[in-house]
Amino acid sequence: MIYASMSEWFGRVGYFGLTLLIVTVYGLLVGALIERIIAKVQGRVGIPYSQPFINIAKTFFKRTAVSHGIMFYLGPVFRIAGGIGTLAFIPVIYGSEMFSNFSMAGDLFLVIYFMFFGQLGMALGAGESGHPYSAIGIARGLSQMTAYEVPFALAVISIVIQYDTLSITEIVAAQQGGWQNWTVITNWVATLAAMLAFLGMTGYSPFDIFLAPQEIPIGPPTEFHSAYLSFLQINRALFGATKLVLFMNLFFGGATGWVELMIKTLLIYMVAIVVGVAFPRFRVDQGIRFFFKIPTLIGIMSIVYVQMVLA
Amino acid sequence: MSKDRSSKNTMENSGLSADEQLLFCNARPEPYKPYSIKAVEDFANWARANSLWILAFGTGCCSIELRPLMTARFDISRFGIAGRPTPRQSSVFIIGGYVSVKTLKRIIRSYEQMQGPKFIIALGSCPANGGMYFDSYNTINQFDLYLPVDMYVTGCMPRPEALLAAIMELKEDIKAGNCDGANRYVENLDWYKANQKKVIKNWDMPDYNW
Amino acid sequence: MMNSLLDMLLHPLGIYVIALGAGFLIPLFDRAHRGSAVLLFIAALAALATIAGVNLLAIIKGAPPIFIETAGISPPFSINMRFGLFEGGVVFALNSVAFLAALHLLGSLRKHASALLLYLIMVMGINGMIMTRDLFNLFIFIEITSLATYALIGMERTGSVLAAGFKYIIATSIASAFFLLGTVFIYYQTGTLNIDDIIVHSDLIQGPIGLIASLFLLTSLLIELKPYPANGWGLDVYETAPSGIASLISVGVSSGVLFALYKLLPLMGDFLPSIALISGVTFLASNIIGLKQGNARRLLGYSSIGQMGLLTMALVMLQQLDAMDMAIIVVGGLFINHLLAKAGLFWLAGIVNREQINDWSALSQHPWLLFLFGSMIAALIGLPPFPGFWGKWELIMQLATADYYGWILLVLAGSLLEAAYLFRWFTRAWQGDITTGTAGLPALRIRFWQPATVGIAVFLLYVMGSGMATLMDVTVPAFLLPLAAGLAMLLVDGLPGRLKNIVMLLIVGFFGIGLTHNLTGINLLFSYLLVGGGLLISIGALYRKDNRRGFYPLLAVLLVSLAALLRARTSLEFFFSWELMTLSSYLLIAVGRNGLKPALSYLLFSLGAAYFIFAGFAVAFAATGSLLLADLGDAGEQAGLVFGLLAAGFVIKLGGFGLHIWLPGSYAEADDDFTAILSSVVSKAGIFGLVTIAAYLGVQADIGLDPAYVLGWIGILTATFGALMAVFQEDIKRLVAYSSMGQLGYIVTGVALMSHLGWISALYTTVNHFLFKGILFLAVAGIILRTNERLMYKMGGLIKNMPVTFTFTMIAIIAMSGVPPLSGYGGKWMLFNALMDKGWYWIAALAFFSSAVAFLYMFRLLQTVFLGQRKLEHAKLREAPAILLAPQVILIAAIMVISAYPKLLLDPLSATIDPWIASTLVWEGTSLVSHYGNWNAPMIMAIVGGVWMIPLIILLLVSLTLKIQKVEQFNIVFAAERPRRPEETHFAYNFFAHYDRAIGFLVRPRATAFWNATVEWTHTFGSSLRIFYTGNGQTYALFIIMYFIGMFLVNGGLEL
Amino acid sequence: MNTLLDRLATDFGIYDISDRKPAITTLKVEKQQAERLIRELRDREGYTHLNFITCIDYIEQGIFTLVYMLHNYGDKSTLGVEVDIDRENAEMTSIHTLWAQAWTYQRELREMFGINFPGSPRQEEDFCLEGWDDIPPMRREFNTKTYSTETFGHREGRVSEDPREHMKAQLYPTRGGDN
Repeated sequence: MIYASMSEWFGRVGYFGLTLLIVTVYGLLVGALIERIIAKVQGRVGIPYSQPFINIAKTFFKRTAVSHGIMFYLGPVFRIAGGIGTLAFIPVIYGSEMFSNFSMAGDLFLVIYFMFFGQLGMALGAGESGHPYSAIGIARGLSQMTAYEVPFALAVISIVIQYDTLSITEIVAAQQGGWQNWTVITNWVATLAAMLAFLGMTGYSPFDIFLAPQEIPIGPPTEFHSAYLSFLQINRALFGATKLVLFMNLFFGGATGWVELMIKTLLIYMVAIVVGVAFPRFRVDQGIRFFFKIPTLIGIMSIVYVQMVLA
Repeated sequence: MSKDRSSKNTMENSGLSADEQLLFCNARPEPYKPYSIKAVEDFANWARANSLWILAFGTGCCSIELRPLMTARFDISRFGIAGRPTPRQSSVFIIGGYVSVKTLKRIIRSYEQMQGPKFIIALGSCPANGGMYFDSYNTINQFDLYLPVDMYVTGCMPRPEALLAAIMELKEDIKAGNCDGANRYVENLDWYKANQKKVIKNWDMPDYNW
Repeated sequence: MMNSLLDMLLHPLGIYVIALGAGFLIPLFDRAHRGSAVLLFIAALAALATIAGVNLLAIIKGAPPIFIETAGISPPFSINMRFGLFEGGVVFALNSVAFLAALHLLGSLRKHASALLLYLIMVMGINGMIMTRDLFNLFIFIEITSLATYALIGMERTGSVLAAGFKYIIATSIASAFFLLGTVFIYYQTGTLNIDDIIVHSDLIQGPIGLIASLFLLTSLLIELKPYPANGWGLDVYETAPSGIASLISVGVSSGVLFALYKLLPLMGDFLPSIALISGVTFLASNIIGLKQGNARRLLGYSSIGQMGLLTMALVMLQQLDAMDMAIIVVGGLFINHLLAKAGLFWLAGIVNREQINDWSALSQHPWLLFLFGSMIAALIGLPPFPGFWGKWELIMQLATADYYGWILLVLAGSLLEAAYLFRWFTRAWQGDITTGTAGLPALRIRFWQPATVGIAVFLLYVMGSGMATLMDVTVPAFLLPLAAGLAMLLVDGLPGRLKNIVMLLIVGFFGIGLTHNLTGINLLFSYLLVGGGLLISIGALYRKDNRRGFYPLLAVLLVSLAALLRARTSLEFFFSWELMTLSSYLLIAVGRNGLKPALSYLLFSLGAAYFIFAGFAVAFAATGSLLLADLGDAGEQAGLVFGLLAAGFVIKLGGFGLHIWLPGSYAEADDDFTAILSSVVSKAGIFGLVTIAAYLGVQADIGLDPAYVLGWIGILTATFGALMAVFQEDIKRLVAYSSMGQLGYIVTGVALMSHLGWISALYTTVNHFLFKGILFLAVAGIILRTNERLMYKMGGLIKNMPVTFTFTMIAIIAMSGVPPLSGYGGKWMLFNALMDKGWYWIAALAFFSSAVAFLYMFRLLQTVFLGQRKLEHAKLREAPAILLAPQVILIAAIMVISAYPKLLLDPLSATIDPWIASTLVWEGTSLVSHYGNWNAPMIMAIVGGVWMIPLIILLLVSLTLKIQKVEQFNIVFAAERPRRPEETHFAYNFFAHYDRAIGFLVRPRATAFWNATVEWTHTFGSSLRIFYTGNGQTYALFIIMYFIGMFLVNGGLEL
Repeated sequence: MNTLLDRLATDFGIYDISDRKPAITTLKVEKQQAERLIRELRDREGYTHLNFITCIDYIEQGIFTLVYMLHNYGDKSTLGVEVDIDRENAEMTSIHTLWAQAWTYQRELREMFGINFPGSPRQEEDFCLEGWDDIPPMRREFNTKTYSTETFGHREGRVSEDPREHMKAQLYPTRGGDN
């Protein structure tokens, strides 16, 4: 689909801005909600819902900053551009031209590869800070990434075979008509593999060693502060929510409205949270080995499943 | 890089060897001004007050009193307070009790690496007047000679409630725009540095740890 | 009167007259004056060569063969001879070599007048063996030669020489006795001794007596040719005899015997298979044993025996296949090759005069001798342009037409083994005294005429080889152009390095464009990559200020041979250029700092690859009867085999999974700028080959999917393991080398897909790989130039010094990684779509995984070199030189353009492929649509640019209100401590230790271990084959007798 | 144990043997014999574990008493080997060759008491104190109060109370000053 006129482009950009705002705010609120839920479990009150916003404002309003160099300066820019861009390539609300963003530019494959954009840029920025812990954190994070990519890739291949398309919109379209059409029902094996990969992707315990706050003070962003940090905070919410939207689209039937989206993504998120609070942390090589065992096996089975059972 | 290394806006860094001079920034810090628009500054102060990130650096035995604050009984997080493992991202430094000379050096380094506005709460008697270590050969007696303190909490040790009360008071101060310890430090940097160097004999770090 | 006298003298008979006459006169002259005797000796030898030459010329011009019957009496009482084309050629060559050998030997020969005499007699004997048509005369000449040789060997009266000579005379006496017995029996049955008559009446040779007679003759001649295992005596002679004599035994006596065998072959119809087998086994066994040999002369001995085995085998095979018309190329080529190269090597051995091959490092001081040495070794292996190349080519083709695949295997395996030890020897010589303490040995004493004789031999090799090209179906000027370019560059080798580079660029540009300007399709595409790309990257080499002797000629040969490769129409032309490329790139790697050892493994694997290709072409020739590449598709049933063999060759060349062990070392140790060429240009030749055969074979012949599927797996495993191994490298060049391997893996998989999209992805990735790998290696060259380091953990923080290099590297790495919006994404997207289209899901999953793993090493490269902590000693480094950055700028611009408008590249690529596979590309505006999804590159570029700019602008605005202090490298949060040294603070060594702990077991160097084991095993096998060489004369005699008995039993003795 | 002590008394001339606690015995030995004795105890008698090395300043007698606390895992007994060394020219044989970790203790003793252990690794480096430029702080002639006041200053308004009196007044305000 080609946009003939500039005004159409501007319209699209405007709607995307709206999407961006909603998703970011939603991401921040979900973050707070999760914090509060965890706090309740621990018998505490927990942070106010406004806390993530205040935190961002606070870091944004810091009056001093240091810079380690141009890549350090650009790192957070890359990072948030990665988040925004990923969202831009995902249709958020099914059936809504307004909120399908720029998904016509590419397909699922584009989204998966573009996720690396921000990570790579951030890694370079953190690298230039010269802090060894940044490098260690990135080395761990990247290694873990290669591991959870395997079950995820297998699951994606499985659903691509299943729906015979890479277009996210079409994948969502194929899941319409009731919950029995969702991938989680029709191809539960792939969903299982992908959800295990999702645990690694979110960076919650047990796969949070690359951010280990005690050992390598929060890893890659250890040197980032002030306005840089506010970018990273926004991105964390935005990118997290974007990943949830992607998973919702691929495995849980997408959403036809914002409310549906919020409920579904929250539930998906809860998977990672529940696992996170229940399990201690893996060492990074244990984490890698974990993904290469059961989740990969499930991923392989999902392709076999889709070929044998669904074909 | 080397051309601008000795002007009046620079520090001498005499504690460093010639090789090391190039490895550390030698700029002299400058005080920051509040935002010119009062509403913005007020909002910023409100945000700062409601999002106090404490540097996770327990400098002495009173740091043990920080832990209960995280628990269900006190739950400090409801006031927007969180721990932060890196000084770059923290805004509050809680001096947890006695400060030995060796620790003081690290405290100074960490404090200078925090980004302003930043605040110090001195916990317990020792930072105030030496406390029970008043006659020790390696424990300082008056912490505010070396770094600007925004709030003292006395006691040996103070209860968590006392610390909590101090934090709440600090919040009020910040909101009122009264906490400018970081600027005071920068404005009187030479005096502070002289005091610091008097007790820290092997000053082998830059004069200002950016 | 004068004319007739001259005619008389120039008659072939003059050879004997002059030899005998001079033989009588030499002692007389010697009495008077030693010098005059020597002069006479030299003159006589020159005359022999001249006579042979004049008569040969006459015959080539069309004169009839000359028959001689001396004294008008019929044999056996007279000498009955024939001087035809073959005889003439061999005699001329032999006499010439004898003349040169005499010059070479003059120093030792002149000590004894008798030696001069004996030498002449020996030469005459060999002449006789070749020309005579009479069985008994043949016996006489063999005896004369043997005795003269024995006496000559004994000239040096050291114990070992005398022992060797004694063993020699025992062996040859037994052989002669056999021959005489055979002659007697033959005469008994046929009543004639004239070989022609015997052949006419060969039906009379029958029954047990006939069998025994033939066997006696055959065994005698074979023994003289020193077959394995009854050849220990021959080796002792080679090892101990003076080098000139040894050279004559190796090439002269053996050739004479070979020719005798050739004459008798018509009688041996029944024994052809066993002769072939014996000579084949001799060839293989000698080369295997040669692997373990440390003594230079003995090594040459093994090589001699092996070559003679090959020659005999070739001769017999042609006879068996009724293809004697090819003998001029096959046997002639191999013979001339062996004659000149082996003689030259023996002479060289005489010059060097060092027993152990390790001590040949003395040669490293003499580049010209080294050049001669290398040329002769290349000739022996059968590399172009030497005569052996053509001979071997034709031999293999002939073998293939007869479906003798086992023999092809034997010849190629033997050649590879021979290459192994000969080039190892060459490597030792080149290496200089790194390995052994040659300091204790005196410097070489070289008399000027000695290298001159070797030089003449080498010169003749080049001339004959190039000349032979005219006999073959080759567009001569085009394919000799690389050599011409090399020669031209060699002439200006004295100029300053940079000037030479410019000259080379001009020459290569001129030749390259001349060769490639009228190409079309895939060839045209690759001409841009190989020639254009090669020139572009070579610009980078301008950064080197030193003279770099020999580098530019070789580079010119390499680049022009790449252009010639593209132009090849026939498999012969292709293979010729391919081998030339292999040889020149080997030498270019070898001139690198520590390049010799990896270059050797590069060469061996490349030769292995070349032999696979060779075999593939041979099978194709057999199947189609045509050498044209375009006819490959007609291979029919054999298409699968042809495809498999050729693909195997190309995959080895690309560093395919399991066969990659040559790759990292070669890439790492070659000169830094050459590595860029090697990776981004030369490796494309392999892809070109793969695409070409896939086009001709895969599509035309529509071979089954299975070989392609296997290829697809090999490709993706290469990609995966290349990436995994790159992750664990500390050496920056090795890292990039393994990364090359990984990226080429995707291309192989893309080609293997045999679909339009797959090929597009392969070609697109090829272009992309050229772009980013060119940048990467040039950037690495700049880094190494500045830091003088290759280990990444010894660098760090270089972004401050080399921001431009960093930016280029980063862009190259993003383009490589496949992260949108840069060009790599397109390749990955197309590959993935094509894989899904084809249903290769597992390969797709692995592709996913390997591209994720690639992130690890890519990040590591940037992090440990450019980011992190800068070392103190690097504080004052400057940016890489502009001349090194210039080509990178062009490549970066190309990446950017392709990233934003891939259609610019994809349309021509698609047009290239369309003739083979119908296009499946669907464009919707700027969006490329596949069955599964779409890819709108300009739009992605725009969106990414947009979402990148907006936060940047916000951050810039925020920066206005913030005081941002630029800090130095130690201003980091370091757990409240201050960093002490950059080395302690830079996290770089063993960067992925945890990854290693998790899955490192996958990349333990299994392949290297396997190949090491193979080498070890072969060596062990080689030593076990030496069990027969006891050094005991009696034992050797026993072997010879047993050999005969064995022959007898095998060839029908049991049925009697 | 007693036979051991008897043997040691004859071989090394140990004296002043006393049982401090049921399983802790201390004994004194001359400086020259100390290293041999400790080696003997480690290699022959099973005292394979070095608990710590410490020092007591007997300024009045002009000596430092070094205490090497050794432990025997076999019979769970602990032996304190005490060595008197001259205070003015404080020097002792290093035992880092017997236990690698001993050099850490020796560094500490060097820093805190100024005792020299020739050959012990990293003796010259700062251990706990960084840049200490006064007499070693654990020597009893070092007046820590003076030093503290001079160096770290004194906060005005500080009142020191006798804890016993103060607490008494706090807890039992009605009783007054008497017991």
